[in-house]
Formats: sequence, C-alpha cells, structure tokens
Amino acid sequence: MATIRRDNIRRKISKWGRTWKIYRRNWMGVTGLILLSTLVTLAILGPSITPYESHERSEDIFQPPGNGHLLGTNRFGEDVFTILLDSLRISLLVGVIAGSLTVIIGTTIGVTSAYIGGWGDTLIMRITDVILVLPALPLMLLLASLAPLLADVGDFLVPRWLIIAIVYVVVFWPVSARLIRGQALSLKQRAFITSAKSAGAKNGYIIRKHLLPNVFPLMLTMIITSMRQAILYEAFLSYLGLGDPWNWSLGMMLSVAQNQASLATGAWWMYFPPGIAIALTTLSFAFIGIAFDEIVNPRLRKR
Amino acid sequence: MSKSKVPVIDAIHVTKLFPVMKGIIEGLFKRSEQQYVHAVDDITFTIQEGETFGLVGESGCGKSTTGMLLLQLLNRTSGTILYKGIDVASSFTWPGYISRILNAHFFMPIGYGLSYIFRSKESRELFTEVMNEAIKEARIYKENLNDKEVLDRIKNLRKEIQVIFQNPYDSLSPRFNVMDIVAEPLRLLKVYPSEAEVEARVLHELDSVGLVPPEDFINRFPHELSGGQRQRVGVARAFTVDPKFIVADEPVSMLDVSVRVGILRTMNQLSKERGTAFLFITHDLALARVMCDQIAVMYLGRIVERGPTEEILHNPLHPYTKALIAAVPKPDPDAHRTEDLPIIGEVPSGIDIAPGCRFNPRCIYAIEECSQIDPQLETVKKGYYVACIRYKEINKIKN
Amino acid sequence: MFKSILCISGLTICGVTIMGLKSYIAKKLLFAAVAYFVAITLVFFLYHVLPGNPANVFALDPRVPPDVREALLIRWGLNEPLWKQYFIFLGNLLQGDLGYSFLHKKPVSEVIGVSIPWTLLLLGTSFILNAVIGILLGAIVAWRRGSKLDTGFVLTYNVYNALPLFFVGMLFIALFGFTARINNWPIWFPTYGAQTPGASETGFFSYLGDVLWHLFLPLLVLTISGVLGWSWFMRGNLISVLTEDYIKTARAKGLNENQVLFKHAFRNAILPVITNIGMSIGGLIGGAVLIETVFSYPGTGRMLYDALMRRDYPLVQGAFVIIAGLTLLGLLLAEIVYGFVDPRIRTE
Amino acid sequence: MNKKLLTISAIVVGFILAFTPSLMVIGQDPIYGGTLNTPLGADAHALNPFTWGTTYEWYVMAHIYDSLVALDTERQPVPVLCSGWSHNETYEQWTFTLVDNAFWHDGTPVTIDDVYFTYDLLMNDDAIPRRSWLFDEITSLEIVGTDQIVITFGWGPKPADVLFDLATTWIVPEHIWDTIDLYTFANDVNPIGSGPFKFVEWARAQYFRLAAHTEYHLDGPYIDEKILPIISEVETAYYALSVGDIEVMANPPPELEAVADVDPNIAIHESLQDYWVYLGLNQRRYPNNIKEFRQAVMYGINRSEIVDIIRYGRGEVCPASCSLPYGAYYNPAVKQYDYNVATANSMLDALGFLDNVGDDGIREDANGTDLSFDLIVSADAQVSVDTCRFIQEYMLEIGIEVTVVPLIWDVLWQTVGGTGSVSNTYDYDWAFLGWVGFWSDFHPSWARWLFSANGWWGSDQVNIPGWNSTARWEVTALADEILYETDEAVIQTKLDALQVIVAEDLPYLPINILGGTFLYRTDEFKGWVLGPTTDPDNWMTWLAIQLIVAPEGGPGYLALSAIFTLVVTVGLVKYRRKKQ
Repeated sequence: MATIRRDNIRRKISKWGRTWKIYRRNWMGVTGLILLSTLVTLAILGPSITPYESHERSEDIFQPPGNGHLLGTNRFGEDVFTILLDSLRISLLVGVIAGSLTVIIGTTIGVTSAYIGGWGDTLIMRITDVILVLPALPLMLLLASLAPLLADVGDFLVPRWLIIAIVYVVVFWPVSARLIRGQALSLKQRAFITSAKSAGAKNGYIIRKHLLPNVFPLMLTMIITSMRQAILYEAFLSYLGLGDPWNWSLGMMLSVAQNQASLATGAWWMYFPPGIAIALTTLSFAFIGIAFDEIVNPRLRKR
Repeated sequence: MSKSKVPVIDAIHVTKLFPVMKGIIEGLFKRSEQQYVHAVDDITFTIQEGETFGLVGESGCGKSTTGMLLLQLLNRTSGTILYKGIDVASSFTWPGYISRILNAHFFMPIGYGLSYIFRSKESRELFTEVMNEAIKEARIYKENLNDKEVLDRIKNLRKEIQVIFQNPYDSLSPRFNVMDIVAEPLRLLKVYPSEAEVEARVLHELDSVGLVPPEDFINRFPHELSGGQRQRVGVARAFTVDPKFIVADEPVSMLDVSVRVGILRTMNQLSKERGTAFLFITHDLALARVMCDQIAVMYLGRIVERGPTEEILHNPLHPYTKALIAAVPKPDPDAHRTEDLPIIGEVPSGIDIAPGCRFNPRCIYAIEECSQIDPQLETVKKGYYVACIRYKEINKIKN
Repeated sequence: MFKSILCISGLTICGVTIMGLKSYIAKKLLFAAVAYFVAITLVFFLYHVLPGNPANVFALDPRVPPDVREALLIRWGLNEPLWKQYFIFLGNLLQGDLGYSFLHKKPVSEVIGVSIPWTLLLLGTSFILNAVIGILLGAIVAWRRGSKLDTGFVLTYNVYNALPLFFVGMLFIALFGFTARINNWPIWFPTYGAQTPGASETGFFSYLGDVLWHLFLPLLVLTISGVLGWSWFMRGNLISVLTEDYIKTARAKGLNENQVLFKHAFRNAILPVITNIGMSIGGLIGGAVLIETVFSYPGTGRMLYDALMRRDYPLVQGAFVIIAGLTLLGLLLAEIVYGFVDPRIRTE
Repeated sequence: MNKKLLTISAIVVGFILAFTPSLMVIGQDPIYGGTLNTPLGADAHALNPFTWGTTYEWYVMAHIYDSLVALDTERQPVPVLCSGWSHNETYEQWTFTLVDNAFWHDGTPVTIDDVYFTYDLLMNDDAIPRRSWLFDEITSLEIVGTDQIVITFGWGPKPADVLFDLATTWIVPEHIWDTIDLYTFANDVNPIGSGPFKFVEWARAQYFRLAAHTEYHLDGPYIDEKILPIISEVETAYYALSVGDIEVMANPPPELEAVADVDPNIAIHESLQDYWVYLGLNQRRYPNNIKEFRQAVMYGINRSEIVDIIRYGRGEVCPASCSLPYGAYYNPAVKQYDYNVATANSMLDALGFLDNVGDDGIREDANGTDLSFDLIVSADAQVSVDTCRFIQEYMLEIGIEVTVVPLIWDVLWQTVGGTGSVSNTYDYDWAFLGWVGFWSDFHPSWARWLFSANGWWGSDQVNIPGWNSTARWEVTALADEILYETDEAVIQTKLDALQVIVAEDLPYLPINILGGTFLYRTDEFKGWVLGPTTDPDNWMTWLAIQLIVAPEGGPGYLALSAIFTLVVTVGLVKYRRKKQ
C-alpha cells in the first residue's frame, strides 16, 4: 500500500499547487503577498537591518531623510526608520494576534453554537446580536479607556498594545461567530454529515473532520480581513490617545506626528512613513483577501 | 431474492411528531395548544432478511423520516422498532437513567412530602405505591444499562445498518478523497485492526461497485468524479461494513437516466450476494417495480397500502395508489390518458390533518363516513393490507 | 396569505412559518428592546464594577478634599449599593432622565441635546449620500465588471480604506483648508467648528450656507469611505446575482440589458444592502467619532470622547446610551423596511 | 486640610499661565476696535466660579469675573474692584474699600453686599471645591459704611498670602447667586460678572464669543470682541493661525516654532513658568532614603539634555534648591548637580553598590538585590513619558535599572498619596511628577509649603514620604520661622540657609523649569498694551489688547460656489455639444 501513500501526498501537493495556480493568476493577490512578505521580513529583521538601536539618540535632531538616516530623525535624534520597523512589528503583532484570535474564538463559538443548537444556540446568537448592534468604535473606546486600569494588575504588566488587541477581540468576535455559525449550520444539514453520523461518528469527530476543514477557507478570509481591521483600529485608538504610550506602533507614530503638527511643520518624514506603512499593510491584507475570496468563491472569478 | 422468513426490521406503530415552532411573540400573546407535524404516524411494517422493501409516496409524506428513524438518526415519538427482534430504538442511556433516578429519589419524595401536608391518608398510600413503581423502574433501567448484550447490540447497530443518500453531490465530503470517504465507516467502527486491511477492503469494494481500476479512484476528490461515479462511491461506502440492512433514500433520483440502471444493477447484485435487506425509498413507481419485493404506499405519514409489489402495481386497491399509478406517464404515445387524474388538489399540510381518512379531502370516492372514520390497515389477503373503508366497493371486490 | 405552511424537504425537516408583518415588527422591536437593555446594563456595570468606577474616581479627584467627598458622594447617590444605583439608573432612564453630568452641572440629556443635532446632520447627510451614490456606483461598476472603471474602483476602494480615516482627514485639512487658502485657490473650506461665530444672526439662508460650508470637509471624508463601502457591497451582490440562472433566463427572453439590470438584477441585489444598513450605521458612528475629533466638530461622538477623557461617567453612559439607541433604531428601521420588501425574511 | 486647595489652585493657576498669551509691544499707540481670535484646546463644561474644573473654563471665566485685587508686573498686589486696602499691625484685620463705578454686565452696580455675599458663601461652605484656605481662617466679616468690608482673621497671615488668595477669588453678583444651588448651577446661559468682557454666546464645542464691557470701571479692553474658537488639533490651530483665522496660539509644539520663525507674519514670544517638574524618590524605601544615593542619581541625570531635547530648549534646569532662579529669594550659592557620570558612579561605588553578581551592568545593594526601580509616570502626558525614557537611559549608564510604568493620573495620584486615604499609598519606588511651584519667585512662604513637615505638599502625607533626616527638621524649623518673620533681611538669610540644606539633602530631585511659548500674527495682532493691572506674564493682560483691525470680508463662499456652478454648467454644455 506504500504506493498509495506516496500518491496521496503527491495529490495533496497538487491540490495546493492548483490553489496557488489560481492565486497566482490574480495580480492583486500576488502584489499583496509580495508586499506583505516584504513588510513582515522588515519587521522581523528590524533591528538587524538598521545601524541604530530603537531608542538610540544622536546629535542630528529633527533631520530630514538623508545623511545616514533613511527616513530622517525625530526631535530626540532617533532614527525614524528604526522606529518605523519597531512600530511595524507591534502593529503587525496587534493585527496578527487580534485578527486571528478574533476568528479563532469566533469560530469556536460559532461552530459550538451551530452544533449544540436549541437554547444554547439561541442564547449565544442573542449575545452576538447585542454586541453586533453596538457601534464598534465607541464600544472599543469605552473598553480601551479602562485599559490603563487593567494593565496594572498586580506585579505583572500587560502591555497596552496587547490590551488593545484583546479589546478588539472582545468587540469583533461576534462577526466571525455569526458567519461561521451560518456556514456550520448549512454544513450540518449536508448529507455527508448525516452519512458520517450513520457510520457511528461522534460529535467531536464530525466537528474535527467535517465541519472545521470545510469552514477553514472562510476562516482564512476572515482572519485576513480581521487582521487588516485590527491594524486600522489600533491606529484609531492611538490617534484618540488610548494607544500604548510606551511602545511604538504605526498608530502611535501617526498620533505623535500629529501632536507635533508634523504636516504643518513640513516634517513629512514623521508623518508619511507610518501613514504609508499602514496603507501598505492593510492594502496587502485587502489584496490577499480579494484573491482568497476568488478562490473560495469561484463565482467571483473572471471568466 | 432470498425468501427466508427472518425479519430484519420490525416497525410497530412507529410515530414521529415534530413540534411546530412558534415565534416568541405568538408564544407570548397567542394562547394556543402546541401543534405537531405528523411526519410519521403510526406505521407498521416488517422487512425480511435480504428483502427489498419499497416505500413509495409523494414528497413530504414521511418516507425519508421513516428512513431516518430506522437509522436511529431521529428518535421516534412512540412505537417500537425491533432490529432482529431486539428493541434498540429505546436504547438505554445515561441521561434517561439519571432523569429516572431524579424522578424516583427527588421529585417523587417531594410530592410525597407535599401530599403528607395537604392530602388525605389514602392519597399518601397511593403515592407510596407510585413512588415504589418509579424506584423499581429506575432499578430495571439500571440493570439494562449494564446489560452487555444490549450495549453491544447498540454498538454494533451502526455496523449493520447503513445508508445511501439521494444527492451524491451532497453526501460525499468535499474535503475527503475517495479512499477516506469509503474507509470512514470502517475506521470509525474499527472493523479492521490495521490500516492495510482497511485499504484492501476499500479497493475491493470500489472494484465491486464498478469503479475499476480502483487505484485510479482512491485519490480523487468528489468534485473530480461524475454523478454516477459519486453514487457508486456512496454505494461502496454503504457496503464496506457488510451491513445487514441499508436504507436507500431515493438513490438514483438525482442521476441521469443513463447511469441509473448501472447503479441499480450494482445495488441489486451486491444485496443478492451479501443478503442485504433494503429499505428503498422512492417516488418513482417504475423504480419500485424493478427493485422491490414488497412496497408500502405512504400518504401524510400513514401507510395506506402495503403488499407485494406486482400485486399493488397491477391492481391497486386504495384510491391514492390508483391516483399515483395513473400519474405515471406512459412511454406509448398512443396510450392517451382517458380520464383525468383521480385526485383533487395538492398535498395538504401535515399540521392540520383532516379528521377521518387523511386522504378524504382529495379523494374522488369520498363519502360522508370517510371524514368520520379513520381507517386502519385491513388484511385483504395474507401479506396484503389496505387502509380504506370503501376499498371493496370501489374495486368491486366481493367478500 | 401568511398561513402557516410546512415544508419537509429531503432529509431534514424544518418548520418554516412566515409571520405576519405585525408580529414580525413586534419581534424585531422586542429584540431591539432586549439588545438595548443589555447594552445599557453593560455600560453601567462596566464603569461601576471595574476599578475606574465613578465613586472611586470621584474620590480620587485631587481637587476634592476628603470631608467634602463624603457629602458629594451622598449628593450623587454614589454611596448606595450597586444594585440600588442600577435600579435608580434604570428608573431614571425610563423617565427619560439620563443622569446628571458632574462636569457640566447639567442633566446629561441637556448636554447631549446640544451636540446631537450636529451629529444627526453629519450622519444623516452622509447616510443618505452613501446610500444613493453608493448603490448607484456599485451597480455601475458591477455592470462594467472587469473594465478599467471597475479596476479603478477596486483600487480606489482598497487604497482609501487602507488609510486610517483621521489620516485622510488631516490630509484633507492640509489640502483644502490650508494649502487652498494660502495659494488663493478659488475654493477652500473651514477646518474646524460647525459655523462661523455670529453666522446665526445673518439670516436663514446665509446661515444655512455657512453651516453646509463648514459641514463639507468632514462630510466629504466620511462620505467617501461610506460610498465606497456601500458600492463595494452592492458590487459584490450584483455580481453574484448576475451569475444567477434567472438572469440568463431574462436575457434569453430577449430583455435588453437595462431591463435585465434594473428589473431583475438590481432589485435582488439591493435587498442584502438594506440589511447591511444596521451595520453601516454602527461604522458610520465610529467614523463620526474620529471625524468629529479631527475637524473639531461639535457632535456627540466627540463629546463622548471628551467625557471619556475627563471621566465624566454619567455623560459617558448617557452618550453611549444615545449612540447605541441611534444604531439600534437604524437597524430596526432597516429590518422593518426589509420585512416589507422581502417576505422571505420573515421566516422563522 | 483646606490648605491643600490653595496649593492645588496655585498649581492649576500656574498651569494656566501656559495658556495665557502674554506679549508686549513697545512704542505704539493702542488702536481701538476689532476682533481677537484665540483658540481654546478643548471645550469648557460649566462656567461656575466655585466648581470649575479645567483651565479652559478658568480662562473663559477670567474674562467675565473680577476679584478685589490683582497682582501686577512685579507680582505686587494692585486694586481692581477695590480702590484700596489697609490692615492693622498684626495683620489680623483687613479693610477693603470698594470702587464706586463698577457695574455688573446686566447693568446693576457692584455693591459691597456682593462682596460680602461671595466671601460669606466661601466662609460658610466648606464643600466648595474652588475655595482658598484663607476663608477657614476668617473669624468675622463685616460691612462698614456703604463701601467697606472688614475681614478679621484669627491670626495674622502675611499680605502676600491674603492678597494672592483674594486675587484668585472672583466676586459674584448676589442678585443672581443668592437663590441658586451653587453646586448644580452651570451658569453657562448668561453668566453675569463685572469683568472686562461680557459673555455673548457659547456655541457648545465650537466657540465662545465675548464682547467688551463698555461700562468697565477701569480702562476697558481696546478690542470690541473676542472669539475663542475651540480647536482640538494643534495642526489645525496652526493652519488657522497661518491663514489669519486666529491671531494668537499658546504653547505650540516646539517643532512649529521653527516653521513660524520663517513666516514673516508670525512672531514668537517665550516666557518662563514659575513651576518645575521633579523626580520623587520614595524615601520609605531603601536605598532611596540614603542622601548620597539621591545625590548620585541627581548627578546621573543629564537635565540640560532633557531641557534641550524633550522641552526643545524651553525653560531651564531647575536649581537643586527648588527655588526659581529669577525669583527674589534665590540663593545662587547652593550646590548644583551638573551632569557627571563619573561622580555618580564613584558615589555609588563608595556606597558599596557594586555590580558583584553577574555581569549585567546593574549594581547590587548591600543585600545583594539589584538596584532596580519602577518609575511611575502619568501616561496622559507624552512629554513626561519621554522624560522618563531619558531618565531610564541615564540610569542605565550608572548601573541602575529603571522600569517605566505609565499610569493614568488618578492611579498615579493615589499611589503617591495625593488622596491621603487609600490603602496602597506609597507603594512605589520612584515617581515622576509635574508642576510644583508655589510662588517661590516672589514670596517667602513657598518654602513652608514645599518643605515644612507642617506644610501640605512637603508633608509626609503627600510627596516626600519618609524624608526623615535631621535636615528635614532643620528645614521645617527654618520654614516655620519665616512665616512669622517680618524682617526681609532675616527672611533672606534663613531662606538662603534653607536652600543650602535642601540642595544638599535633595528631598525632591527637581528636573527642569518649564517654559511657555506663544505664536502671534504681527500683521493683525500687535501684542499687548499694558493696562493699569496688567503685566506680560500675568493672566490679567487681555484687558489691554491692541489690534490692527482685521480685514473685512466674509468667506465669500456664495460667490465662489456660484462661479463653480457656472463653470461646471458651461463645461457640461460644451461637453454635450461636442459629443453630439
């Protein structure tokens, strides 16, 4: 039977290969992927590609780009490019943590809800309804304004950016829970689930083997959307003064640039790098999302 | 078709009611009794070993529900389903046991205590009696719960009853390849200890349903197969665990006519080889004629006529069966339909069922009595039953 | 017509009932009421249970000496047990009393009453423009699928939405408020406030013009993103509707493209857009908080933000109660409209 | 207890100075008329003189209300609503004479009854948040004749204390305030005062409009109207300034100064504030209670770099004696702690704090514990967080590990013991706090407020917990003596001595004195002309504003939109024709 095994693997690879083939045809998807991988690489390599430390001050204060500083310096003489890489890392972290956590929690709740049905389902769906109808940003403001109080729990200091990520999860999990529940419900009606049941499958098996693999593409698209949104919301909260005062993030950079009236002073290198970085990050996520959408939803494909 | 007289399935007075869901507002403001959908209402039939039993009727008459009930995928409301003479439908479960224990040792004593305060001595004695009964019931229940044989029977039930679905596009998981799909019951039920045996069995099964060479198919995904091939995979999957009984829920109705025959032939052949009994659910009388030894005609959750296929199709006694047969288009262009369909209107709702005979609002033979008397299945001759008070008059049968 | 019918299909059985319009609306009202109740309970307990609760914060106010604190706590009822405060809060709410703002020395409803017309003006105008332009634009780009227009639209949508709203706002201020004026461009717009001081005394039309002139930039920023969002959604819907079989049927019947688009596709594609109204209102209000702050616009969103920053909890509560109410109201109206338009939604 | 209020008010007032335009122009005659626009950073909430909360409210109300006296350029008291005052030899009895030509904005004359009413209210109601400690000490209040009020104290407070506090106490009209509940009175519809400006309109969250009070008893303001638009974004405010929508802008971000410098129409005015920020070491904890350790830390902080970089050169390094160097009582001969890593390191070495364990660069104390401290700071102010970041770096250089913990103000204030009644008070190592001042530049009583164990800020209760060396009691004795001393020379001697002790013992580690900046348009706004009670660094200066009348003409949007419509229509018509 060894032949079958090998064959199996080959087929599996070719399935991914086919997906990649469809993906590759979409110029947006390719652009997005290239952009994102560049940004992620930059964020990860961060300190090693700039000659400066993130809080290293120099004599050149408030210098425009050039003269050894790729994106100039701020009023402390810190290298803006170095700060940008730091910020990129935190922003991507917020995006990745908040985005994936939202969808993972949403999926768990959505699938559970669809599966248990009955009163439990009704209750969970009512809860999501309530959170969904509340305006997101004001709710986030409300929760984030409590962040400094939450951050100082005992001796352990939770980083504020993590709290922002958590606030995002709290506010946005119902979105994915709803979508996933809808998908899971329609899957539950499908005959192959009944078929598995009649073959003696337990609930855990059905969820693991049948429901989750089938909601996975939807999850993936949602994670991408969610990450993109989380990065933007982090910027919103930072702009409104509820960001992490201690760690640079893209939103914080913008907020600081703005408090220092960088546009009016002509210090564009304080203002545009974080702005463009946010734009590129979210844009790459959006592009990847569109490409994925076309794979998951073949009707959207161009014919 | 073997004619041994061992019943595989005995369905006795099986009923399934679905409560009609009400909106919150209706529930709050409109006082009304809980309504039910009579999906399956008091049906009785027997399927012998190796026999193909057809369930015929319009869509919505409760055929598929019956199938689900036999598969234990739905719990019946009342009645008994015996599998080889053992009632596995009322499977003893821990929740059932716990609720009984609670009843006997918690709620009953509370009631007893209350009766002590408010009621007479007589009622107390009565209560003691009832309570003792409940405790006894719980004890019996517990014994059964530990009965190895019953437990094993329930465990093995899955191995012995399988299903083939109507829609081959829906019944195969899109993320499994053929190997995984067909092997799933084997793996779940742990039929074979080793994976190699599982794979060998799958290959064998694919071969026997006509997917040759099987090695070409095992790594394909459902969307890479044609409709007929998919349904063959479905058949293979149902037969892998050597079931004694298969529910085939309209297995070919979604397929092209050209591939139907092949699949039906395969099914027939396999069931003959292995002595598998079938519950063949269909709306197509022609199919039923080809496949079934016995058929039962269902209307709104009731069996209205049951008997050997040929007899029923040649000489239907019930007006509904007559209507069904009359509705079948004849392939002969000269055979003009001389009369209109002997039926009035559409299938009504299963909630508000007309009193008396269920069919009477649509029956052209209906008389006053029909809306008063609910007809039971009467024996016409051995193995032939019909539920109509006027069948003799209509069919001019003399005693 | 809406008699209960039963549908038993395939393997699964589901009781499908189509409710009467009245009970549909009643149901939606009930849900909105419950959601609202939960929302206000949430905001109440959020601030009363967590360490930042008003009694605490009030007690910590460095400007209040301890002996005075006691007296003031009693004055605002903050010394009562929590459940009692909650019921007082609920009772007052039922009477339309949102509480009393420590900071403004006024009933919260009065404070919000001043800011809410501006927010309604901004949100309302933006909402109408979003809906009308968004749906039309979405239809056009979906119709011209794959054309340069479509690609341009997809790009614009993604690029605009990739930028944080406040960043766009700041750029607009720099461009249309500052650069335009410095360079004597024919048209420039004010970048703060909602009216020129004293403009209300200059006559109705002149005042109206002034207000609209001040409204323009915040409205523009908010509306571009709204329009793009709506048309994005509409485009997606229309594209999937256009691939449905009945569109092919309609074409096969020989209907011309306009008839296909407007009689068949458009009407079906617009239905989900209507249900999306509720969500879009929530987003719009979120955008308004940002925009009102960027443009120093005197709306409720900015007031909520101010109150949060100054920890005026009754006002935060009040503003949130109002904002959540607005969102819910929008959602409710959308659902009722949807119930009218499409009876299928009324299935249970 | 209520003395806290005064000190806090003083702090707030000090803070307000940052928002106050103070410019001077020389050799120009005032031109009357015109409108002045100057932005507020945020909206006010209520215009209640007894319960106000933010500087914005204070700023608006200061236009509307007057007090009996004010402080002039030299920070000497001058009469405003009174024509003069006198006191007996023991300072226990004070007599103020009201002017006879002052009117409330509604036309009624200001009477001595109004003054009595206001002071009586403040005397009897302890719960008024905006209330000076002085009113606790008044034993009786008495009207003499038609225009005199006699205030009697239980003891004799110094003139500076009395007059400073009366200068911050606004007089309110009895006929408005006698019937209302002053806690819930927002007073925002039509506040009636006797100040130089009348309230005209308050469009919530948009602007204030104030008009000159034509009946003003002193020389009225030169301008007709003052508009305070509320602009929350600094950038927007700067744009407004550069296009001439507003004429003055207070405390722009430092980067803007360079830009403004280039603009020929915008000038910069800078001033020093009379308060400083400091680093507080909780002396209840080891090793913060060691004098040499504090000195070493002080040597290790590059304070001039903090001023140069974080404060962008505004303000200056605060002397270790915590006395303002431009004040009358400054002793220049005290020890200064110029940045010196070598000294700091050698001092720490001498204390036995060496990096014995591991090679992490962090010193250990006698118990072998790392010298590692949490530095709490208000997260609300980015500047403070930045400063702490710098301190963290400096400390690392001398082998001390500092972790910065940004907290919201409420929690910070609670932790450093500001509220005095919370259980976890003093649970901190180091704290970075802002704005402490107390008129150390012009009155000797500052020393008592800051350092005496009996003073409030300096008491163990609030700010220097655990300061328990002999130095403390010497300082307390000196400060308390100064309070009752009349001889200026003796006061100076004692203050000099006090400053030496403080500089040596370092109860606080003062970092820097803050500076204020104003940008103003030179083409429309020419600065201040000093009125009888004004001075450039005094918040009373808007009395006398000379303004070149702003160019006439509204926004002109109607004409513009007409042109726009015309262009578009013509374009469309042409386009259509072309198409056809």
